[in-house]
Amino acid sequence: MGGAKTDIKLIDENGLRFDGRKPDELRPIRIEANVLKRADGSAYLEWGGNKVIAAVYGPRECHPRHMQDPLRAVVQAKYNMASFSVSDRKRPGPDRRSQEISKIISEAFEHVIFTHLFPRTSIDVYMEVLQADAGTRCAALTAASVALADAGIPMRDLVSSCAAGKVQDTIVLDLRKEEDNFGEADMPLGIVPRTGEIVLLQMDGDLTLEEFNKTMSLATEACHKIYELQKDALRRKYGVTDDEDVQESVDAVAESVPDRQEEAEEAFEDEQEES
Amino acid sequence: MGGAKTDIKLIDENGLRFDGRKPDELRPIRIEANVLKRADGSAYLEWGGNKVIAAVYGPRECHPRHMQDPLRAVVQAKYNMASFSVSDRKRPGPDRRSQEISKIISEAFEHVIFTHLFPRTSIDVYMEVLQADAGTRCAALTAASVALADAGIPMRDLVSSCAAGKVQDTIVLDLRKEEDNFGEADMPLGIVPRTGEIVLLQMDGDLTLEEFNKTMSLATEACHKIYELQKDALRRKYGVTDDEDVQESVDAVAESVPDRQEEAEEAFEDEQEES
Amino acid sequence: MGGAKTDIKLIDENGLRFDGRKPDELRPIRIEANVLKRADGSAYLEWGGNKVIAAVYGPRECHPRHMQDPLRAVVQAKYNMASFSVSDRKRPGPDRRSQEISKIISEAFEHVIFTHLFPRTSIDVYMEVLQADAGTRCAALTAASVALADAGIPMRDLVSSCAAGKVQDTIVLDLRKEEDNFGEADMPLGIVPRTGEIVLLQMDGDLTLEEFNKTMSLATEACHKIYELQKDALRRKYGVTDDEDVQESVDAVAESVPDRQEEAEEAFEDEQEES
Amino acid sequence: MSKNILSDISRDFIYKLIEKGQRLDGRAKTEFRKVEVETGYIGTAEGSASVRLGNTRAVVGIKSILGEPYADTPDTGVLTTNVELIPLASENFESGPPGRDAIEIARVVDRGIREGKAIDLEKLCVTPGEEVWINFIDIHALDYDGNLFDCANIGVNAALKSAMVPASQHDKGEDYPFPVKHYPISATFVKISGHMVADPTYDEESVASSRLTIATVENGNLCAMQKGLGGSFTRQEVDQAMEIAIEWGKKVRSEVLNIG
Amino acid sequence: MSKNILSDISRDFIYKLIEKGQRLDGRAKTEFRKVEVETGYIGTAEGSASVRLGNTRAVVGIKSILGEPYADTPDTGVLTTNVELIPLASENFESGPPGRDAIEIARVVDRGIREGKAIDLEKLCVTPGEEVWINFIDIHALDYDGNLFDCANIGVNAALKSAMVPASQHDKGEDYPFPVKHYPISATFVKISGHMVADPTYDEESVASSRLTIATVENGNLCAMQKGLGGSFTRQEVDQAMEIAIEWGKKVRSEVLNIG
Amino acid sequence: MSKNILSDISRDFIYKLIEKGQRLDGRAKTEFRKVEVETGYIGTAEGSASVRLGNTRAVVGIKSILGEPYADTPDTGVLTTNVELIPLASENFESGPPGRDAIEIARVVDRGIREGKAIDLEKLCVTPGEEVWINFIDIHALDYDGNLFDCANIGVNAALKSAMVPASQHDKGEDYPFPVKHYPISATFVKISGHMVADPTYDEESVASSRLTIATVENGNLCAMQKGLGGSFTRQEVDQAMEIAIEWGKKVRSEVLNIG
Repeated sequence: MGGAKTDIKLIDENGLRFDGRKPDELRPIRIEANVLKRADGSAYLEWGGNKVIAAVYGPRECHPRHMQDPLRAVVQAKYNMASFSVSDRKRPGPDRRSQEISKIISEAFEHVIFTHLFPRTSIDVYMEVLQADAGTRCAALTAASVALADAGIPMRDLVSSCAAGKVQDTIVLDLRKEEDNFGEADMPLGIVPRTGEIVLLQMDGDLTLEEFNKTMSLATEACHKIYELQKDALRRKYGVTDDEDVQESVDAVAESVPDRQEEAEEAFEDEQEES
Repeated sequence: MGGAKTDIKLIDENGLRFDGRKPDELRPIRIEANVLKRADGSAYLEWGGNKVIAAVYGPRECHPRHMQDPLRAVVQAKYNMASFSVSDRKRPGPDRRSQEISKIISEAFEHVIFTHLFPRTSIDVYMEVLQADAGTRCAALTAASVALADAGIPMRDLVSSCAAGKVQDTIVLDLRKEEDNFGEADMPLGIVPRTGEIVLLQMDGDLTLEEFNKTMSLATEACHKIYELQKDALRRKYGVTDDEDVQESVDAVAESVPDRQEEAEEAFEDEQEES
Repeated sequence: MGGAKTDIKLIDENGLRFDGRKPDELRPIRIEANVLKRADGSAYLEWGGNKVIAAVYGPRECHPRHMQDPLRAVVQAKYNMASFSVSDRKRPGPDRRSQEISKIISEAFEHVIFTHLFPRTSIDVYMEVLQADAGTRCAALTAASVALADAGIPMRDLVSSCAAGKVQDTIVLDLRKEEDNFGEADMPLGIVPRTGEIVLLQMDGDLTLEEFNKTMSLATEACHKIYELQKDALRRKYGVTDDEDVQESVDAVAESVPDRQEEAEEAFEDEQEES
Repeated sequence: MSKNILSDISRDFIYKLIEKGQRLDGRAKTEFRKVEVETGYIGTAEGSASVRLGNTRAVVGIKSILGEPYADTPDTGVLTTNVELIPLASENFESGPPGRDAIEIARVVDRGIREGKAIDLEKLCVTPGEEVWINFIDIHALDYDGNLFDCANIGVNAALKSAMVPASQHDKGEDYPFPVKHYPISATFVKISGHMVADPTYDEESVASSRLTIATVENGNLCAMQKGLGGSFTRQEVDQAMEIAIEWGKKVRSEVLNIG
Repeated sequence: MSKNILSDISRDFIYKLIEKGQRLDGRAKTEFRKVEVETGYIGTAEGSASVRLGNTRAVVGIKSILGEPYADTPDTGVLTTNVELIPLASENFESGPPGRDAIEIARVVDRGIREGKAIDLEKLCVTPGEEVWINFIDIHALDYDGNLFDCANIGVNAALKSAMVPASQHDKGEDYPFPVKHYPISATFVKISGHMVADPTYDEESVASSRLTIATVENGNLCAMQKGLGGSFTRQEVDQAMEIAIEWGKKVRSEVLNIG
Repeated sequence: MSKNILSDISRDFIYKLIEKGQRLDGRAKTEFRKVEVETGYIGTAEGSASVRLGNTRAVVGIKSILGEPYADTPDTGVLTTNVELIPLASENFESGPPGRDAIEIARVVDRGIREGKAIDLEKLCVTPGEEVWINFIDIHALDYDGNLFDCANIGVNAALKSAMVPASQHDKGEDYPFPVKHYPISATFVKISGHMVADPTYDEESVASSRLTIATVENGNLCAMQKGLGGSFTRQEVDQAMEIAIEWGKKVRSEVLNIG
């Protein structure tokens, strides 16, 4: 948390936030799957003032070579903020913050992707923040999850993500930039909605145990809402009409795995011969 | 030499130095072998205000690959100063000075290590200066030498090192920081004690031929004293009681060489198969 | 173009330039072939206030490996300005400008070198600007062309290069630094003299279509003059006396190609075995 | 881009088509793809545009900060153009600092803007010799289907047109529109099997032997040129490209940028 | 750390033990290793500590220089935390700038200190808006046997406790103790074969599926959390870890740092 | 240089010759190659020299700019020596920032100049504590045939001798010659098969086991030494090298630099 002081009244006398939201209210979210031609899978997401685009390439030959795992695919997620995405221009290239976020997002996806189906390959997930307004790591994780499904990568489930935190002693959902800067705690969460497993969790600020429990519950509920939006986006793209069908289409992907695996193996052999 | 001017009286009317030492007197030295669990060999050294820790890994697969020598092991010594080891914080990472020191220390060890026994491998020597007070390259070389013995690396002999120089027209041994900054010459020396061969030699400042001879003799004598301290440290660790025994234990290491060589070869073959 | 304002009269009342040249006059040019022992081919060129040295190594094993082309040699030209070659010291190392120039010079040579004769190899061309006075890319390309011939690299023809541009509304040939800084347009051109093909072309500034045509013609003519100087330099070095002979000697190089190709193949096989 | 790999079959197919004057996507040899531009796309930027040229897509953002002018141009603002070929946009782009391809595109786009006198840089000076606006034009490729040169060029023009100098935010008076004087528009051509085509796709680039970019301004004058790739052009081809480039410039200015 | 390689036999052995609630070194699942701390270890630093957590060992040094504050926090000192995983400490550490592992540790340690309000940063301001103390906390791993997160955290707390602001040396009045307000202590857990264990060793880390670090302050409040590695945690596991983390924090503060 | 590769035949031949006290190019063991120097070679530099030592060739350029002195030496100019082993000069040199070989040469040359008090650095101070001349000595290898240490050393001495401080250009009074007080000259030796030879060629370096560089000033005093490579020297060898180094210094000063 920025911890900086402010005179801004972030919570008004009616318990509403400075942008009029209720404490447990999400900002507007719009997700679109398959927005890029070149990538194997992609998604575009607007979440309040955030604009994020995610693309997936792979499974494909793993670079650098020494990262190859003979038993499974390596998930290489890269989170990047465009230089113009923030009010003070950001120097291009990865800083320490974005390297940390890339690492924890990579790890979050490792849990849901059937990596053992594609040994020695890499599944590369790129997330580009074009416009930022707090909560970009949750937005990036959410968008990337849809891009992975769009790429037909076999997964146990999508990953859904949202943050909650504390602002002027109120537990609130989905903090905006001002709330992040002047608030008291922020906790980004990423879960596997079907099982409730936690695959991404960070926290910074100050929370009592009780406040932590409330924050956790708020964020978890929101993840489930976001899960619906993710499925909606895939549904709109693939013309299936209800949850069952999305499930079926996921299953269909899973069934096609043997073929994809063969492909991957052939690609690997070709590459071996070439080198 | 710093060459800066000073009003400090570095040599007093009795011919003593500002810290009370006689011109040919070493600062207190303490060496301890085998101080780290993870490394194959290690040593800790306090030498006046210097604190240095050295670790050895290897013989092991040589990285980067293009450094591999099909006929012998490559000795890769890395000297590094911790950011907090000097009064003005040093930026982390190798500067030109530490790269030069790493190079000449690597070369000094090449002469004593039986590198031909471990072709294609690397023997990696890391020296970390935790606290610095002039003479750190001699301290690092001395500590690393003990760490190499502790790692059981077969060597013709240890390398022992000490500097001498000129301060306010007096030839003195083992300069401290103030003497280095305001003195007229400094000459770090590293020798193979049993043969007297010179394996490290640098000099900067101003010395007549006569002064050079005196400086050289002073540093050489000190190297022999330091050799005893190095053997002491190994003796204390390995419970042997006199010089002969140290020699024997060195020989024992030498005898075990064929085994180690086999190991190295096997490791190499495994690696070949993998790649 | 610098576009900066100036009071300097770059064209006088007689239509002469501030250094006394006529608009279509080249600065003095001196080329010498084979000036270095270590390189496979080399050339030194003085062109007005420019001093450039070029060296060629290859065909040789291609580094980095991933640049290798199984069907042809890769031409890797590197243009570099020495730190002391300009009035404000240049930081050592490639900047964006020199990377762009290296790229377009590499591409210019790809068109004339028989790259398919040396698959998987690299032909490395290094151009070092020791003293700069505008037009260095043309000077470097011209010198490198002679160095390639000196190295016996089989080529369809030399590449010859010269710039023309606009200064105070006059179309002029071969701009000097002041003319480049305060002029209105500069257009470096590189051609294959025997066919007139354009292999390097850049332009910046402001030209009407008519001015462009005039500039193009002026630069093209100059390229042909420079072609003669290049052949002269090779002639002086190899003791042949006229154009026919230079042609013959080029043909002789071409005939020897099968041998060189064998060499290259053997080198490649050796390397394969080693690795 | 250097690493385009196309199957031999596709390659041959493109060659055969071009011999008949045809292209994979049905365009005529001198025809450009459809352009779509959305300005003001990035709220955190001083000016921005999302631009599509066929399936090639990029986002351009302009950020301005206060800083010192260069010693030799004390009364003019500073312009820096940067291209990021992020790996999101193509399997051939790699992470890391801009490589030669990105640098060439950035420098050619920059040259067009700078030499075409697009911006009145003196109006980006706050206090001569002391304080000027330093302007970063950042171009992010999002989807790569060839000819980023022209896609980026249009995006930068559109972003400049919509940009405001953020003066009020730094207590330097009121915000004012970027002082754009000209809209230099570039046109890019490649040669495939001896035939020159405009606005190449990714597949076409991968079989092209040479490339030529020409930027022109409103009055039809040239402001920048760049020949690339390992092939050559004849003088006639350059002349022909020039004519098309001038027409394309007019069309983009009137139909895409809605100027004049 | 990502490249830990353990033989299949060791791996199976660890798995079998943990099924019985046992660990290789005989500890209980929620038991931490022994901590040893020596403060004032580095004479050239403003504050320092040599710290051992079992066989894991690190040195922490704090250096302070004068510099300008950040524009948005003109009246507070600056804190920078850096972890060097030097190759001396493990065969898996490589030379070069900090990689992702080192960055993650540094940022998690930093977050604990910063969010736990360990330091009264306003007392590290010399002249608001002009001059403040810039403080570098450098953590050097010396011997790596797992859980550098907690080892570094304790080392930093100890180094801060012993540190003096070097004011007199820069003619800024007398030296004074670092304005430490709180001692945020972290506790790290991993999951092995479905079982959660505290303070993992190197071997345990190499077979762990997920990692959780929780930092708490004196009143039992949380100040930082970080989940790592490719596995997951349930809500119950997080709750359980939290309780242990609070206890561990109390123990370290009273027994290691001798506070209160 | 580390990567010299010589065929076994050449290697054996050099060994056999040296046993007879002979060298490939006919020189005696303690004989240096011919030196040729051209000063004022680079018009854009404050001082410069093109220097040849046998077939080894380098260009040295000196550039001076105004800047702040170091805090601990407020009244002296700053000197920076840089060696570029550009790939133009040898198949063993690679592009990129200076490697260990280049750094060692630069530092040994620098040490000779600095410790030999070649330059009166106080005369390169403009305003104590505020403004001094920052001097960059850049050494570019052009053709590498061994012993760049001595080739560079001579080049730097010659460049310094001819250099002018560019004061007028910066409105700091009239230009004046660089304040050179001494000409420290280095001599380099290698050991081949137990024999010490002076001024080694590329082929000799590639079979050498150890290297020694000694720099001396006019009065015969030593100012810098450096032992390199993986072999050793005896005390007698060092003494012998010293005598030759002193003679070589005298010869270079009188015959090449024309001093005294």
